[in-house]
Amino acid sequence: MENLSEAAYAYLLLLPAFALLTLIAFYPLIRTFVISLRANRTRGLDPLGAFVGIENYVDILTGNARLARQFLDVGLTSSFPFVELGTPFFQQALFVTLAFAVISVVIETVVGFGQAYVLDQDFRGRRWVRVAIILPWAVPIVIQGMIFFLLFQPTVGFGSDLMQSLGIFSATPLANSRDAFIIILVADIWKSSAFMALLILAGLQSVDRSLYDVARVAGASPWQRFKLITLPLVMPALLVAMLFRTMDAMRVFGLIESTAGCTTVPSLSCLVVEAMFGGTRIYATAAAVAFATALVIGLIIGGYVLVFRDTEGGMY
Amino acid sequence: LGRGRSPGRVVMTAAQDVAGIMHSEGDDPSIQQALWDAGLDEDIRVEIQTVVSDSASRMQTTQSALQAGRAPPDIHMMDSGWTVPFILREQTVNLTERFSEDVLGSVNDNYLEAILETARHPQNGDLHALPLFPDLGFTLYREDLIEDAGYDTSGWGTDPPRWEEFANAVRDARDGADLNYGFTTQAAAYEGLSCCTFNEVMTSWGGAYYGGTDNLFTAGDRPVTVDDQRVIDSIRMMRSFIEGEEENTLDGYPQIAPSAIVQWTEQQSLSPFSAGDAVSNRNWSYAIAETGTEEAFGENLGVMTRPYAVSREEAEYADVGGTAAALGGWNLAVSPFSDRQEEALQVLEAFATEDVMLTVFELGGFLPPNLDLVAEVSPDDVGPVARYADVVQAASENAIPRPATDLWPEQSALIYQEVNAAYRGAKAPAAAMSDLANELEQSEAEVQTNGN
Amino acid sequence: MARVRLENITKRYGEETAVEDVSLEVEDGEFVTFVGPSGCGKSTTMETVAGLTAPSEGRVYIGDDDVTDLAPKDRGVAMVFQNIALFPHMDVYENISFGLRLRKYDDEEVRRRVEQAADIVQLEGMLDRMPAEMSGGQQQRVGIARAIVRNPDVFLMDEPLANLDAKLRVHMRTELQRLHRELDATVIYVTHDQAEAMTMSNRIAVLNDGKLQQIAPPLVCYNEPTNLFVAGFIGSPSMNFVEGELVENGLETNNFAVDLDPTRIPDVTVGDAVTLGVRPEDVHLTRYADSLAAPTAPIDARTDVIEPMGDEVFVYLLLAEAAAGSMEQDPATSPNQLLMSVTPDTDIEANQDVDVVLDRSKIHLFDTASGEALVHGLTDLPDREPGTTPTEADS
Amino acid sequence: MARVRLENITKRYGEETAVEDVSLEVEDGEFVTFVGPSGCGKSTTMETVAGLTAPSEGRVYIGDDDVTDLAPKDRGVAMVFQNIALFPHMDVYENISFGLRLRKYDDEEVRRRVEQAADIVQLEGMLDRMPAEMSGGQQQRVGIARAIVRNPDVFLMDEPLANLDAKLRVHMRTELQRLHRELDATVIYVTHDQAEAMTMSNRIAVLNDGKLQQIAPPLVCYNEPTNLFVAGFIGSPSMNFVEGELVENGLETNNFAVDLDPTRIPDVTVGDAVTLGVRPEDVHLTRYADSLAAPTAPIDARTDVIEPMGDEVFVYLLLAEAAAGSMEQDPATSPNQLLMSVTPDTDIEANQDVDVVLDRSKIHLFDTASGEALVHGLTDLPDREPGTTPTEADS
Amino acid sequence: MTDPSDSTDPTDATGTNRSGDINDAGDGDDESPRDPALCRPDGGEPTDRSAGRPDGGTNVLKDGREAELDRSPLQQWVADSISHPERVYRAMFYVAAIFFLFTTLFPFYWLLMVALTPEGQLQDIVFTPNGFNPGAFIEVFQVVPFHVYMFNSFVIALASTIVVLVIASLAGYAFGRLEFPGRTPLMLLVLIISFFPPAAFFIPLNDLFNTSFFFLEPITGDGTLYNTPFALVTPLSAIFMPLAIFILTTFYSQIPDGLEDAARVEGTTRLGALFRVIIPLSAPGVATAGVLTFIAVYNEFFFSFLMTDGQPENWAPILDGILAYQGQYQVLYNLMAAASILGVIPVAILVVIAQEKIVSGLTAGALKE
Ligand SMILES: Nc1ncnc2c1ncn2[C@@H]1O[C@H](COP(=O)(O)OP(=O)(O)OP(=O)(O)O)[C@@H](O)[C@H]1O
Ligand SMILES: Nc1ncnc2c1ncn2[C@@H]1O[C@H](COP(=O)(O)OP(=O)(O)OP(=O)(O)O)[C@@H](O)[C@H]1O
Ligand SMILES: [Mg+2]
Ligand SMILES: [Mg+2]
Repeated sequence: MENLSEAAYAYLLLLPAFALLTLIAFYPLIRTFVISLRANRTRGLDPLGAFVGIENYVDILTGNARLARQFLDVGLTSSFPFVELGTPFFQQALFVTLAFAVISVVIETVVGFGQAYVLDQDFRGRRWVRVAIILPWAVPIVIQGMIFFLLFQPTVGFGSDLMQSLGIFSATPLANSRDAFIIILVADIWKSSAFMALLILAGLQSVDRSLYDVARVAGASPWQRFKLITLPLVMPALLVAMLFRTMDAMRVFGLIESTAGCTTVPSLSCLVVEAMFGGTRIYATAAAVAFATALVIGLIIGGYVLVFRDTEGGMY
Repeated sequence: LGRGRSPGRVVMTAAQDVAGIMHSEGDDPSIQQALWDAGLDEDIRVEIQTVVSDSASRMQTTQSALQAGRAPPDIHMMDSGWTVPFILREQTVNLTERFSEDVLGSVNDNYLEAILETARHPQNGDLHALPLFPDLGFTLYREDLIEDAGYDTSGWGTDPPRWEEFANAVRDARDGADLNYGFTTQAAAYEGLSCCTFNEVMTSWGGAYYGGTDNLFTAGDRPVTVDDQRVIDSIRMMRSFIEGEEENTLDGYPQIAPSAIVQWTEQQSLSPFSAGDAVSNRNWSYAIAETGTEEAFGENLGVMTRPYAVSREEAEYADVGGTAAALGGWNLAVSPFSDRQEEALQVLEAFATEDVMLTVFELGGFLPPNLDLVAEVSPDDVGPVARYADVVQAASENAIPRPATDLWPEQSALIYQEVNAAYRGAKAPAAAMSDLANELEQSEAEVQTNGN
Repeated sequence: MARVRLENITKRYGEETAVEDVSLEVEDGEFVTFVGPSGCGKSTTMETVAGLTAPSEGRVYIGDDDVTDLAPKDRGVAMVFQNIALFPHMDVYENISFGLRLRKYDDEEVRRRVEQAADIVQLEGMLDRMPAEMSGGQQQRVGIARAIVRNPDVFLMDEPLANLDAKLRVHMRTELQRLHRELDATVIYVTHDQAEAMTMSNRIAVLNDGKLQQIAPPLVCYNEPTNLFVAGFIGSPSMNFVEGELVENGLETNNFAVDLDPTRIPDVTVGDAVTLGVRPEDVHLTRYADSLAAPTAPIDARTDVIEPMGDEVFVYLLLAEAAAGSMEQDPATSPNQLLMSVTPDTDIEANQDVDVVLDRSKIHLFDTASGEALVHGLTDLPDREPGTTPTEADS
Repeated sequence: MARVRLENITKRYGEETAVEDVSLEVEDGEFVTFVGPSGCGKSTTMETVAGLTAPSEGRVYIGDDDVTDLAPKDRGVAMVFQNIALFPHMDVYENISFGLRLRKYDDEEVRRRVEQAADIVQLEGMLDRMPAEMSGGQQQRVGIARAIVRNPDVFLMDEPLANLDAKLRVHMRTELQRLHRELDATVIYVTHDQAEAMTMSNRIAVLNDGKLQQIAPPLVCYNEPTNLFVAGFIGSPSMNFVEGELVENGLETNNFAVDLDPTRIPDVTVGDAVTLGVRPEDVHLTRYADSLAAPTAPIDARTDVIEPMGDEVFVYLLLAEAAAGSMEQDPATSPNQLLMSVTPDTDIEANQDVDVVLDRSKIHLFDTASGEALVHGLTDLPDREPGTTPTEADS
Repeated sequence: MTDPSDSTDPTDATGTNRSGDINDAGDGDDESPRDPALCRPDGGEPTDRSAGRPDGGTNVLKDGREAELDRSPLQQWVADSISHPERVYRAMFYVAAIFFLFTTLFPFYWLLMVALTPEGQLQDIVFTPNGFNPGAFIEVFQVVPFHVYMFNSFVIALASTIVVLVIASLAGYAFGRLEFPGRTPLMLLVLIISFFPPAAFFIPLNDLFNTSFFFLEPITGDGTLYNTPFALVTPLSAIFMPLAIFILTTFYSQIPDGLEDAARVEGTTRLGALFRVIIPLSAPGVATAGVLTFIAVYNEFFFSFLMTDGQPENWAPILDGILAYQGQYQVLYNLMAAASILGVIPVAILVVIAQEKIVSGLTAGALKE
């Protein structure tokens, strides 16, 4: 084995991963893709009808699919900005998902960095602070949803009253798309910052401390040390964290389902799950939405990869 | 890891509540015992596969089992709201073909017709599931407070007041007793709104989704009537309840409901009421059991079906108008993938006996599908519900099932979104309903074009 | 003003004392080299000056200011690190310009100075390499360039030339000296290379075991070491040490005796144990002894190993009584060996009986017990009482 | 059998050629030292022997086997790394015993050998330190111990003593030599320390710019360098080079001439540019010239800087025509300077006019264009035609 | 304290004439500007040294030249802080730590309050429970066998974590430290899995796990994987694998080649070097990948719910346990809260302690402090 060429050796090492992924991920995805090319059959034992090509995709984009909510509802106009939103912003799955992903990831990155920085210091009780910061990440999504659901239940929690008196929320925030969007955002930041924090912390801990000595002697202020040493060296870990958080955020479902519900804040995954399990068995549409979602995520991630391709130590 | 199954075991899905009374220690009564007593083969034992009780999650579980062709479970407990889609997908055993004549006859004769509808094949009327228990929507109120406010509630139980009277009574009672809430109900954007609470209100205004009860189970070729003025008025009344005199409200109806109802489901709406903080609450029979005990409100709990605005006579469509009680409940269906269908069918037949129904009622408080039986039991055995047997009877007479075709799930979503938006004032009721009508028509058209 | 002053610096790591009560002052513009055995505390001392390590006790002054509690960046020091510590994510240019960019010099200026520094360390054309793509010596030169580019008041250099070949070392040595002079900077330098220490420094500070042994100009350390440690440490190969005892009119060792008047030597009396030290280049074959002003009496020896070094030849001598000492034994510690250095054209072979003499003017005496130096050069002693000197005795 | 043979090894990193067509053979049990300027490819060559770098071209043999495609662990080599590369997560004991534990030696044996190795590198009592808690030199010694503990067939040591002080170096040097002899191992060694290279090696391999320049015993490299590069690189301070031109009966430089018969020198003719090389120790003051068998004619010079090194003194000489050359200029490259090394007791001062002579037997001539050596020692030349030799001319 | 004239700045010719500040220790000495453009010859102006201070204190101080005369306690503190910048950082650090602690823990506190509130009294809980019912923490085990669910989840999470770490380590090593054709495309291929909502995998996997394979019959009884830990471990491993592969790739690629070289010369195989040197040195990354995977699996929503029948004896995970408290019309919020506290906190503590052990065990002293 040691005598294999580097390439052959690499392929050998990748074999177990790809074997598992092929069986459990790629194969199902291919089958799902095939499903997305067939018609729905809501009655009868077989859930799939004839082969229809990309019709399902056309339907979801044009709003003709049998989805409870719009995937995307924009019209083209002749005047600037040439597109016109149909359904309100917070009701369009694509926009809601994108907005959620962007805002949550940005804030989580900042918060996560702050938390990681705190955890990277040496102080008594650090272990317990670390437990505290990790805790939200350990909370099952149902419970995370429940906490924020109850907090904003006017009879139970004080969240609604508080936010209403501050003039930020309406009286029934969980039924109001904009308010519910913000609640979900906060809930996600609460839970997922820990994810960021853990990965960034690992990055911080892997930095060779003697580099800080060099920088200190060279005259770097703490901020400069952060910017010039810490950040670039943590960047690879940070990028991985952001990459996966972005993808996770773009697939948000459970949290929405267990707080405001997919009706109030529809996300792309909401559409998939509703199409699949909503009672009307439209598997083909569900598969098509899933692939459309993947395509959207793929585009965003593609942008990411392009932007950060040259980052030192990056993975591409 | 192995899960070898001893012969004679029949696996049935059920939530904690049913699971808890299926078997018992020693000689204590249990459903299993009742089934045996009712003639079930002693070798056959029902084993419960506990599932979550949330209806939507249960549908997912059921769907993934049946879609994968998996058995056990041999018997699936299905919500009356989503039994029909499974029947249409050929994922249930046709009981009409498999039940013995007399059992089939007694079911057809004695069971509450409305719930049987949810268990029949919509096209040929064959029975594909056996109702285990129905559930009905009730309006609970604090008799003492309303009486104190100077209203006479003596006849309300079987002859509910009109909405105006009810609303005024609630308002006065609330103000008199200085409570936080008047009337609490469920108006969140969820199945419960479209199937039940809005359905009730709409019906009590003489409105209907598809022009009367005849068309409930025949998708495709039926009128969509949600943009009727009566339907719109019913929404405006609800807006009055929520907002008082505001846009899109109806004169003469006071503010009695908290705006929070638009994000409330059963639990949240019940808790202020059971805590003594509200005058009235719309809920299911379990709420009677919970708030009608001596420790709670006892005799001070009033129960009735829905107040109404348009009497049945005044209504345009068949069997709408007047008071109404939404129909819920659960059916038992045999999995066609089971290798123990015979045993399962035996179990179902045993469930169809009155003794078993009564045992279920007594042990779990679940209404028997033959509602006449409610009057036969004493409150000592089954708790407060029996006290309101007449109301239950009235409710069963005015029960309105949801139009649970296989299109219902998607239509339900369309309905509750629009209704909730209208309740919240995010959309004008008329606009919401005309949008809804369009959407529903599109959905109905699906049936014709696809023919599936 | 960049005088550096250490006042009673002590640094402990847990149980371990790395530096113990070191006080010294480096004048503005001075070039002081720290030498000492591995692990004696050179790097640690430097780190306290840089501010990277807080001393457990003592104060550090730079200029007139107590900088003990000041951050490194506020001390105006630049440092070359022993472990090099290049930033792995920056190319050579970025590594070198790091400090300048922090100070927001304009790009033009930065480039000019980086190129100049790269020139000095002979790294032109490598500015866009990453550290991982360079050889050990190249990396070390980047480390040097990174420090010199900043023109600080105080340079701290910890073995900056350890990985460079002789030629480049000589070059860098002159470059650093030139820089030192031009910038008028104070330099504290650590090296294990004697040539570096001797040629570059104004003064050498010899450390041992965390304690300062001697701080003096190179030749003083070489010629007048304060104690056995310094004597043995400075100079390569090391000074020969022969233990002996003061007798009535001389010093007796196992193998030979040296005439002297014990009363002339301060702090000791007859009977005391005294160590004689003599450097290899001060041991001469008797046949060449005429060039010496004051040779000792000839000493019988036998050559053991001959080690030609190119420009000189090391001859390991076994003294008369040496029975079977092996040549690997360190001559500095084996009492029966002497190391002699001769020119390459000297006609000498292994296993040959020879007579050698020591240059009396280059003999050092140390108190064996305390290690303290007693006298450097025996020629000065008999000057006062000429009678005692000339008598010499064989062993 | 641990002969190591490199056959036409070339290693490229992208555009850069680190090692170019190097072929050499190290005999079983031989000690070969690689020297060469920083970045010349020493480490890279070693890595190809160890199997850490696959050569771009060429084959590596150990014993009789072609090991080019063999994993490092199967080559029976141990290596001391230039960048030390201790495992930071293991303490000293674990670091040293790593290889033994991999080979499942029993604990007893492991401990014994680790302790023995620690003893050799003088690290007793530090076995439970972590690398981060050690000084640079201590870390390096751990690296050495890690290699020697395994008793491999082939030792690869890349600047193993770079961070050690002179005394410890000498000690380690002897220890390594002893090990080499006892284990009968083949050693390939990289050092920039001339003394190490000279004393330890059976042969020295001089590399420059990725190419092998000469591989020969130390004194051969010193006395008979094959080309200008080797001549300048071996020996510290460096050999003096003076460019000149062959004339009818001698060599003329800017400042002086040396008599010789050009026809006696192979491959060149009158008119060719020739470089004269002479080591600092072969430049003598005229007053001491009588000790020389064949001095050149005296050369007028002026002393510039005097650099006392303890055991010797470097004298920078400006030759007659040298107008204002500054002393920093590298004498090896400045045509008007000569570096002379004298004994410390020589009576000489800065800025003093002196006459010097060169030792003819130590003069080297190189072809200026190709750099190839022409002759080593002019005394051998005139032996055949005695008439030409004695005439010497001033410049 | 004295003025650290930053005379390292060569253009700062005035660096040394600022000794006027030296006399009064501890009150508002400045730091000469790092930026040569800002250098002022008078040098007496108090400026804020701590570039890290986010509070705009710089301006306060710059305006306050006359503050030398009468200083408030705040200014005194600020001045002291300037001479002891560590104090500012320390203070900032504590503020940040407390802020993060509060924001992360408050929802838990509130969850605890919900748990302690007796059933049916869930109203207006702000900082105290309505009533006090610690019995909920016992009741959770009586209503459903919650400990069994926890155990199941623990086993599944542990198994998945091990599978993921081992397989992803191999892949991460290949991606991070080896050059081979197709490296980037293969990495992107791995990444693509994470583009898809879990539901996209569901239908085929549901079929797959419910298909009976004769060779599985001795193991699972009916030959299907449904209701066995494999039905969760395999898809969850696959779904969390890309994250682990990317984390490990990143961390492994940062270990200097020299250490791997040293290990290989010492006699390890490449794989040996991975396990003996690279993984230990990447301990923070490996432990993090492990923790993230473990907790993610422990709490996973989608497959956990659909790949078992929800029976504790059939390897149903903790999610099913929690959902078991949820009725159709009635949700036992207090029990759900209590259950999740019981289910989460021990695991979180365990994980953190395990992580610390792993990290310190593998890298003790690796980082020079
Ligand atoms: N990974 C790499 N990528 C590109 N160039 C490299 C790489 N490693 C080494 N080199 C180059 O190859 C040449 C030889 O390097 P090598 O490390 O063998 O030098 P060396 O002789 O050991 O030098 P030193 O004495 O400075 O350690 C150098 O010029 C170096 O810059
Ligand atoms: N972090 C630490 N923890 C414990 N002991 C340490 C630490 N750093 C250094 N030491 C010890 O302190 C002593 C002095 O170390 P220092 O690095 O100053 O030595 P040095 O003189 O620079 O040696 P070298 O020439 O080998 O680099 C050494 O014995 C070393 O082992
Ligand atoms: Mg050191
Ligand atoms: Mg090298």
